[in-house]
Amino acid sequence: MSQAAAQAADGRPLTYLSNGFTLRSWLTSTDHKRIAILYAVSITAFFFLGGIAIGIVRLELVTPTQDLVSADTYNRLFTLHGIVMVWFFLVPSIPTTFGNFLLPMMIGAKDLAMPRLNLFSWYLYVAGGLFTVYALIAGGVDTGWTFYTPFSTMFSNSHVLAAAMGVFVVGFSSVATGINFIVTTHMMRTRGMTWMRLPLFVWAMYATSFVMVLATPVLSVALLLVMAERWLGVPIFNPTHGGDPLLFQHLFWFYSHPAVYIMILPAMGVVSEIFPCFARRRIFGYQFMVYAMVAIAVIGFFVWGHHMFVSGQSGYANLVFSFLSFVVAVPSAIKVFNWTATLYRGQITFEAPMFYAIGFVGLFTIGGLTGLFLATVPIDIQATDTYFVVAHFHYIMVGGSVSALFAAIHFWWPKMTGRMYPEIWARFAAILMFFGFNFTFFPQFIMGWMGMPRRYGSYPPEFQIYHVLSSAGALVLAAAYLLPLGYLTWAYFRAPRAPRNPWHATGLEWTTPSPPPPLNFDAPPVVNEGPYHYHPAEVGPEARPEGAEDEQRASSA
Amino acid sequence: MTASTASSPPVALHEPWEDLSRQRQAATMGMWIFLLSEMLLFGGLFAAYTVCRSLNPMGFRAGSHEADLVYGTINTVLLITSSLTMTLAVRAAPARLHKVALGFLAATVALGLAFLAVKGMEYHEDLTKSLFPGPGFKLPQQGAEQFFSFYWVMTGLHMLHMTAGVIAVSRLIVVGRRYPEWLETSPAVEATGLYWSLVDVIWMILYVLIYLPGRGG
Amino acid sequence: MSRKRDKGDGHSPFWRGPLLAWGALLLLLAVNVALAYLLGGDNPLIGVGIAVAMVLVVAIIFMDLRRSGPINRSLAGAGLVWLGIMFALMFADYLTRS
Amino acid sequence: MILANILPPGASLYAHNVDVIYYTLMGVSVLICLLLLIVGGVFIVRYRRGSPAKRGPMPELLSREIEIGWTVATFFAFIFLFFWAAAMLVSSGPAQKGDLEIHVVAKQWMWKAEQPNGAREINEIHVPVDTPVRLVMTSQDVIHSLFLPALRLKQDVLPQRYVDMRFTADRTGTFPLLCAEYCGTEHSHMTGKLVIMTKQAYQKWLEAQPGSADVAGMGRKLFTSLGCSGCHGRAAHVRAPDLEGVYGRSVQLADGRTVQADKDYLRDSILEPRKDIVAGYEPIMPSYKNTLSDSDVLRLVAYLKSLASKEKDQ
Repeated sequence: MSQAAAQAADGRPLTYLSNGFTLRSWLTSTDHKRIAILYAVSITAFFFLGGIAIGIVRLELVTPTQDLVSADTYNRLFTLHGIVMVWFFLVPSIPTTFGNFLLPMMIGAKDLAMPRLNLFSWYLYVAGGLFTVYALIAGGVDTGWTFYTPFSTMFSNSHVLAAAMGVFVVGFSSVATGINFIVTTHMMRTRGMTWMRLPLFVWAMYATSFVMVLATPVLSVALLLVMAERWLGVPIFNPTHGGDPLLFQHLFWFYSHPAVYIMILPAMGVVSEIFPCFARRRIFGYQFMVYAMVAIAVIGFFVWGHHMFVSGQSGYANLVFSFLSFVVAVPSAIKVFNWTATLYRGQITFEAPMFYAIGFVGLFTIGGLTGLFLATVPIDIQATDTYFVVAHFHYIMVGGSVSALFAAIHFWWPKMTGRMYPEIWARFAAILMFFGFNFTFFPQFIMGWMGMPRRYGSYPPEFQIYHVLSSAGALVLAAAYLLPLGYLTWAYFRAPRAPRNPWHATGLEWTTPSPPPPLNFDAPPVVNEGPYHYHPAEVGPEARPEGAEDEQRASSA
Repeated sequence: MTASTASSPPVALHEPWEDLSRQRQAATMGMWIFLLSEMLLFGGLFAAYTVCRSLNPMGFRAGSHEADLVYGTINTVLLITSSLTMTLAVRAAPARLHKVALGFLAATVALGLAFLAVKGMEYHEDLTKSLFPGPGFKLPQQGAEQFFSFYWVMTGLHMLHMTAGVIAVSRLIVVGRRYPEWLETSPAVEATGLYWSLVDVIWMILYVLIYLPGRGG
Repeated sequence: MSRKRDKGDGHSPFWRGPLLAWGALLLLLAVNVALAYLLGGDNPLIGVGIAVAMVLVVAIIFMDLRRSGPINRSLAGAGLVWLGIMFALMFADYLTRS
Repeated sequence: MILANILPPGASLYAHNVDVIYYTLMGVSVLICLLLLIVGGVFIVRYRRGSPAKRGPMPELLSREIEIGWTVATFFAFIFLFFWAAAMLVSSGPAQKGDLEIHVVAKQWMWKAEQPNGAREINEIHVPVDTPVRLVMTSQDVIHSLFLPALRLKQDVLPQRYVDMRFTADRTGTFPLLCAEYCGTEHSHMTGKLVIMTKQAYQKWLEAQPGSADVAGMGRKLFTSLGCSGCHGRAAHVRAPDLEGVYGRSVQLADGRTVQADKDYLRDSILEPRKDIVAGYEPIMPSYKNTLSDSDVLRLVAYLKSLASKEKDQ
């Protein structure tokens, strides 16, 4: 029976949300939209767990001496923050929530190619999470999220095994997601959806999936060797038995640099969807944006050595990795130019998603440029392992990836929940987040270059002013993160119902009712033109068709 | 492809797909992408092995000299033959040769179990020759203990993959014997075949890295 | 070897290709062991070179890369290319340490 | 000026050069940010919905040229920055023989430095101004990292391996010395002072240090007390490689490889004699792995190096 006729209990058309309310219906559902919601809930939980850990750290750092928590607890807190934020929040954040939810809909498919593998990948994520939570409860791990040997294998007496096993398992969850997205993008595009008509978000998911599939196994090997050495006592990285501690760093960073591209590419995909919609213009240089994303995903594998400039790597390798790191910065620069150029001759409106997207472009530019500093060997020698590098990667990951995540949340919230959200609150939260973020991390650039090392519980007193500023900023940022939790929960139950296409965006996901029915489309859609056909040639100032105004404001049933 | 309840036969075609050949093409591509990640998994291990061998060449040669070439070669022959029988099973299944396919699958499982048995005997012998890294390790050279660390980790990980392969093929036999029609259409057969051949490929490289360096010359 | 049964339909029976490949693999294995004894096992060029040849035989015939689409072939190729990247850049460090 | 106290003091010519690159990169970045801010800002204001600005389609020709233009421009700008910074690195040149060599041993949560004349100090390093100094560093346990912000230098210190850090200070003063690689509980307490003194003050300070026999001298005492001279001395009847002037020479090994007898080779031969056996000799040398501390090994290596220079003087 076609779902259009299917009625949910209260007579409204059946949607994926009203398609079963028991816990079992959620935990065993292979509907890509439900799995996206499962991921969203678990990722938000881990985001706040990591946030609490760093909240305590920032409070401790207000004073130069170690007086809030002991040195050991301090080390376990920042390690927990690192592990949880990287592997349990940032890597899965956009691909597993918005990628899962939107990829099939954007290419006109009913579901991902392998629905059961998709559910299995969530269970792998939960299993990895349980290992990490066990490691936390049992006493925490104090090796830093980088697990450097020989400290992690021989000198740490914390729960390295449990934490490493947690990351090992969650790695396979992202490999499974990667396999699913690649096969879906290849095999399940609807009629007319050629490769060059794919929305850039789909291209971002496709490029990210290859990075996930190719990079994650090497991390699994590195952690497997650490676990083997710690548990079985087999001397692989043990320096006295001929092992080389740098070998672990090579294997670890072979994954961890592509991992930062796993974190930023989806964010680029989201912003590439939002800018055209709110500027009412076709994206500028669609082909260049696609080639740039693929180039970032490929060259991302050549540059890991810039994390090891001071680690005892040979001078020749330093130069090679420095050169390749400059090359990989070029595609990112191109994308920033293209986003800015998309605004030219547009009809720009400033709803909350656009606020976050503009914030993304600004902060990602600063993050990218400081990346150039760190690609230069002499500058990196002074700046690595200091707060300069901490500020750099937070500008990219928090300023970039998390801003884009909130942009995506607000942009697709009507489609996912069938409700609007309070616009004024959302814009206020966006502005608060932008200032809270800069307030927190800009002082870290300054004290980093002055020589404030990272992972210090107590520090030379001359840096206190910057730490106090940074901690104050962290409070503002924490408030800015709690706001959306508040008003979005309120909006889910009280906000007016969302129409089919509140932003008048192009893209197949906006042709379905909000929230969409279990199998997305009644009949498989046919596509006959490129993704962002926003800008009719000669339209004057009022770009939107007449009837659009009232329909969006009115809370149509 | 979990088998459905005992009464109704498992259907090969699954929810989002309408056309079985497209689904089989997707399953094969999905398995190839998984094999890509397996290549990187074992590739990372081989890279670590090669780096350590370049740092301690004498120790690795001494360690490899201790590894039992006879067991290694037998296992390699067993695995190559099992890869043959698996390929013949995969080719026979869609050609409606359901009996032949089941026979080859059984041969594959038998050869796989033989491999595990030989590997078990080799491990037992290694333990008696105190070749497990630790205080009582037999060889004095620097790097020999590291060689055997790689030996145990790499062959152990390979054995896990081999065990998973034997389970997967056994499942094909169990379901295939009851529902011949499923065996001839299900994409699981070709996917398992690809997985099995990759486990064979990984062993071939392992064989060269572990058993050959210590010989002759 | 009773396992071989001629059920071919029209063009060469389905077992001919794999059986030839099987023979080739055993031959290559024997050559590899012999060379290891003759020229010394730790010379990587011979050992790994023959191993790569065996891998190609398995990939092309047993894993049927020949007939499966260009996507699967490029996936197999991508695996080798990425391994090449890892080996090349790691050894760019190890080989040039003073 | 506000800028002065948010920039670390520079105490060497190298530090000054790094600062020049830093300011240039900062300038380029600020320029790019301003460019984007202005262009973006103008677009946002001019093309907000309902504004009277002219719309219509983007001139197709324009978009392709701009795209290729800024791709190539960015690429060449970055490549120029790379070569400029790389040139500075390559020009720093190899270690001269005359450097003042200070041995630094990092252990969990302190720095132990030893001057050439044997003066030892914890968490402090005294160096004379305007003389090339070479820190030969190793770690006793995990990876540490000696960070001298005033000299813009940082170098990870690895266990079982010697790493060098070379600098020539050009300003006296006391500057912070920190550990930059996470190394455990007291990582944040593993800090100290780098004291750069005038040459005279440095000499006066050296003499004042207790027990300051020079490192090579202590190495010679160890060489005899441990029985090395029993096999390697001139009067020895046991066949063992002659160590006169071995430092720096290339050595033919039993397995056909030839290695350069640098500090690492000497240390390996003392701790792992069977790792690289010299061609034509039996592997009979006992291993000193558990009897010798890292500082002792450093002294023996310094003594063997002094043999090399002495042999050249005769």
